[in-house]
Amino acid sequence: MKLPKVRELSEAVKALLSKPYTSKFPKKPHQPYHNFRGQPIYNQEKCVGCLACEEVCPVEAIAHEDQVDPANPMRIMIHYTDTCIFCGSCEAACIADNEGIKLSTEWDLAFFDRKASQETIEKELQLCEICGQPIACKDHLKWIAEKIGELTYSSPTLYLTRLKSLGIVDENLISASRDYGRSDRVKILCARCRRESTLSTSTK
Amino acid sequence: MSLTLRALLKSPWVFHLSTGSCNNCDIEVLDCLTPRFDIERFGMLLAPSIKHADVLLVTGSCNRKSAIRLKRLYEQAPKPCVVVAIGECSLSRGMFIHSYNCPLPLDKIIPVDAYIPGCPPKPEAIIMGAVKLIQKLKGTL
Amino acid sequence: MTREEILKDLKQRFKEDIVNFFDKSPKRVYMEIKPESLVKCASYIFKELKARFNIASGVDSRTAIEILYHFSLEYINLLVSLRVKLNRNNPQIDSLAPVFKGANWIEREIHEILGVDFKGHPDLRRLLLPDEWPKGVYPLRCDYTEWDKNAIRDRGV
Amino acid sequence: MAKSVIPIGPYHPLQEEPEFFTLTVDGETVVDIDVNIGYNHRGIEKLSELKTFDQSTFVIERICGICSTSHPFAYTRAVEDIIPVEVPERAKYIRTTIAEGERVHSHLLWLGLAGHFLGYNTVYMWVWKLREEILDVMEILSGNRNNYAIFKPGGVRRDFNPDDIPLALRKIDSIVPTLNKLKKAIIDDPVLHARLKGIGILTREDALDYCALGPTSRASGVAKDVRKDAPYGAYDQVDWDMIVTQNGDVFEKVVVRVLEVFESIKIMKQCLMNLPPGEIDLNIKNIPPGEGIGAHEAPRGETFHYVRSDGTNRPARHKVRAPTFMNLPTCKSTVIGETISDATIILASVDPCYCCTERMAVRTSEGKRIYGGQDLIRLSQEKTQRIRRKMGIK
Repeated sequence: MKLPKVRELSEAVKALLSKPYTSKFPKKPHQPYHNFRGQPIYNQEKCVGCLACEEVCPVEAIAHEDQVDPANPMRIMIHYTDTCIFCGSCEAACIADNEGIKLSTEWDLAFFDRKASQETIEKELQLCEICGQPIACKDHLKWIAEKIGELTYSSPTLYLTRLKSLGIVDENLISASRDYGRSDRVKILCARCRRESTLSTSTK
Repeated sequence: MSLTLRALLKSPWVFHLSTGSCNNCDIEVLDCLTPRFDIERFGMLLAPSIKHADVLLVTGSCNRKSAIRLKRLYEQAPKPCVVVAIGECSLSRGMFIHSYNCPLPLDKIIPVDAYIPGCPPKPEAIIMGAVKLIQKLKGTL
Repeated sequence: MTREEILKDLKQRFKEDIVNFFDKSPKRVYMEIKPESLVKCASYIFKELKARFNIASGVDSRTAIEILYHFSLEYINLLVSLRVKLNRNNPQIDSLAPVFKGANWIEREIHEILGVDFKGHPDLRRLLLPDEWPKGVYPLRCDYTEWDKNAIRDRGV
Repeated sequence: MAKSVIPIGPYHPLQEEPEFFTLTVDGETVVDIDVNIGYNHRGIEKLSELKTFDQSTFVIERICGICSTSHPFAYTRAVEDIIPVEVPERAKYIRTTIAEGERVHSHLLWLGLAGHFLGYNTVYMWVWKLREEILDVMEILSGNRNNYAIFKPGGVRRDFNPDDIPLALRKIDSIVPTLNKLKKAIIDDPVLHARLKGIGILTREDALDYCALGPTSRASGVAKDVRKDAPYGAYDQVDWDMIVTQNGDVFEKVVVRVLEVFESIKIMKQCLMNLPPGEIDLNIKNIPPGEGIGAHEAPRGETFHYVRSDGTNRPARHKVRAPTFMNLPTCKSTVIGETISDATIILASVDPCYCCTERMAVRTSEGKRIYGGQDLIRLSQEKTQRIRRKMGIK
């Protein structure tokens, strides 16, 4: 019976002499460990708008919205803070060297309005020159063109995008409206219009 | 600001309710009570009953069985009662958005004042969320 | 007993009851049996072979409702799964709960999520689903559709 | 005396998962118990069928926060059993380290709560303070305190950074002396002996009959542990012992858990120090049709997953069996015959996700008494006080 008493007493003395264990948290800011998984943040420069992150996200926390206004086509990438589980799947799946979307160590995320709990970036969208539907983000087409190198020149969609980005073809070049002929093939087209224009050379 | 609200903010007692969560958020709330974080420093106390509490902390994805009880608890709570949603499940149901047993998000069942995202949020994030909420109610944020 | 002896013994003893015997890997054996001989086989494996009942899992495979009873024999590191196939329109099988208590809850669960009727179960009440859940709707069947008109299936803002 | 019914639950001030117990009592003795669950039912088995094999790992990680590696571990093993493949060595070690870290913090968490139930709030605070260090280790290694998001069919998602390992080891070492002290304090505390020995006995026969698992059954002399019986991960390459005791009462369950913490720390340290180099992921592209079964010894017992694939990228059926599912029904044989003040700790001793209520009513033959929420715990704490007084300890 004596021994436990001595043990407890010695603990009490030790506790009396040592500094308090409790953190000074709100006064002293908290810094998480460097590989803490916090809020994922888009990188406007690196992101190519390929939607790989949306595809792999297990909780549908990433969405996109395409604005097919011909004057200013934009793809808005949305990340919902109120749904994200900070798993890092998006970062692992990102095709832009895992840098298009990256987990930060941001942990202080409390908010009061769920409508505002989202982060967005805008990426320029490439529309099909015939049907006006979105093909992909311009940066994505450039990324593909760079990846496949000289094979780019097998696809007008890709090489036109590439040449435009290099400034060889005028950025503001507006192709003639649909002529149902061979010239349709040398345009930036979506997969469907490409197939149609290839299969039907005759005028409709 | 009403007198009751001012009194409430001096020492908010919290009641914690799990509505079908995975336990992590609950444990992080409990963690706030333990030596490292010790939220009793700020006058916060975990109340044993909703009738003694000023703040209702809700975790979890509000499944059918607990949603009924959640509503009943909110009705029993003395007003003003501040509701804080902790964790992705109670914010938007996160993972369980298509689950047959979780039909509604929390803020469609009872009004929610603050949201603390995280899966689970760090105890620091919970404390920070509480601090922000108090500042907001005081009108300084 | 070694693994071979046990498997031989099982094949011999339940010659009439076994529909299909699949020796998947050194650690896994699947044995499809007739539904009416389930209690006989399961009690032999549990009581005589001293297996541990892991769990039963019900699967709706569109053509039939399958129930797999997993037993593990730790001393030879083998997992025996008894498979029974039941008629999808009126799934019925004898309960294992009177034989060993471990089967009680899982049969209640399978009863409510797949609609299998366990004959002779002592207490076939609801286990997981709420009381307002409609009768005859089984969430794990493959033809389950949303019944609640009020449910919100987007973020709800 | 008339029998009366005490509803416990579903919500309890100390929180944890909601569960609803109905105790039927005769005076002070419990004569029957019924458990009503489903307050946490989220339809995960159905959800898992809507996600791809890779995404499912995250769904099942959220089955239980305290077992947030056990379920992915069992699930990934089930998927690997379908193909079948062996994961790379380094991935095995990483998985084992994370799984054992989780066991340490889970057992410590339980120990703290048990201390609270018995009126030993010092134990509660001490143990949770130690637990913080382990959670820090997990944050250093995996990036979050819970929900590690590290498992993946065919390997692990992220590697340990070699620079972080010394810090993690230092943190693990720092809790061992305190833990040792705590072990001694618990194992030779006379009050705990008087309070816990001989109550809530789960006999070996009952443990087998109910198919009880994990520490609940190991305390009853059933020497079954998936990690030893069918070794996986790095468990056959590190040195550790299975803890088995014979009596099956609550005290033995405490002892088993406390000793297991030391074994887990031993495994963690060995894994971190002998981390083999190499690949961490097999990059599995597609999963053939078939069936797979995976098991993992979670802190509470064996977790069991059955996955069926039909050749698409989603599971056709995914059955999850959590250990509490088998352990909780054992309360029928342990609680019956004990007094209500012991019921709390006995129900807690299987480490379920145990819960109490806002209000409970004890109806005795004299009439009706209504107890407030914490009274069940208070009853339990008062009994400890009585025993202390009887033994002359203030």
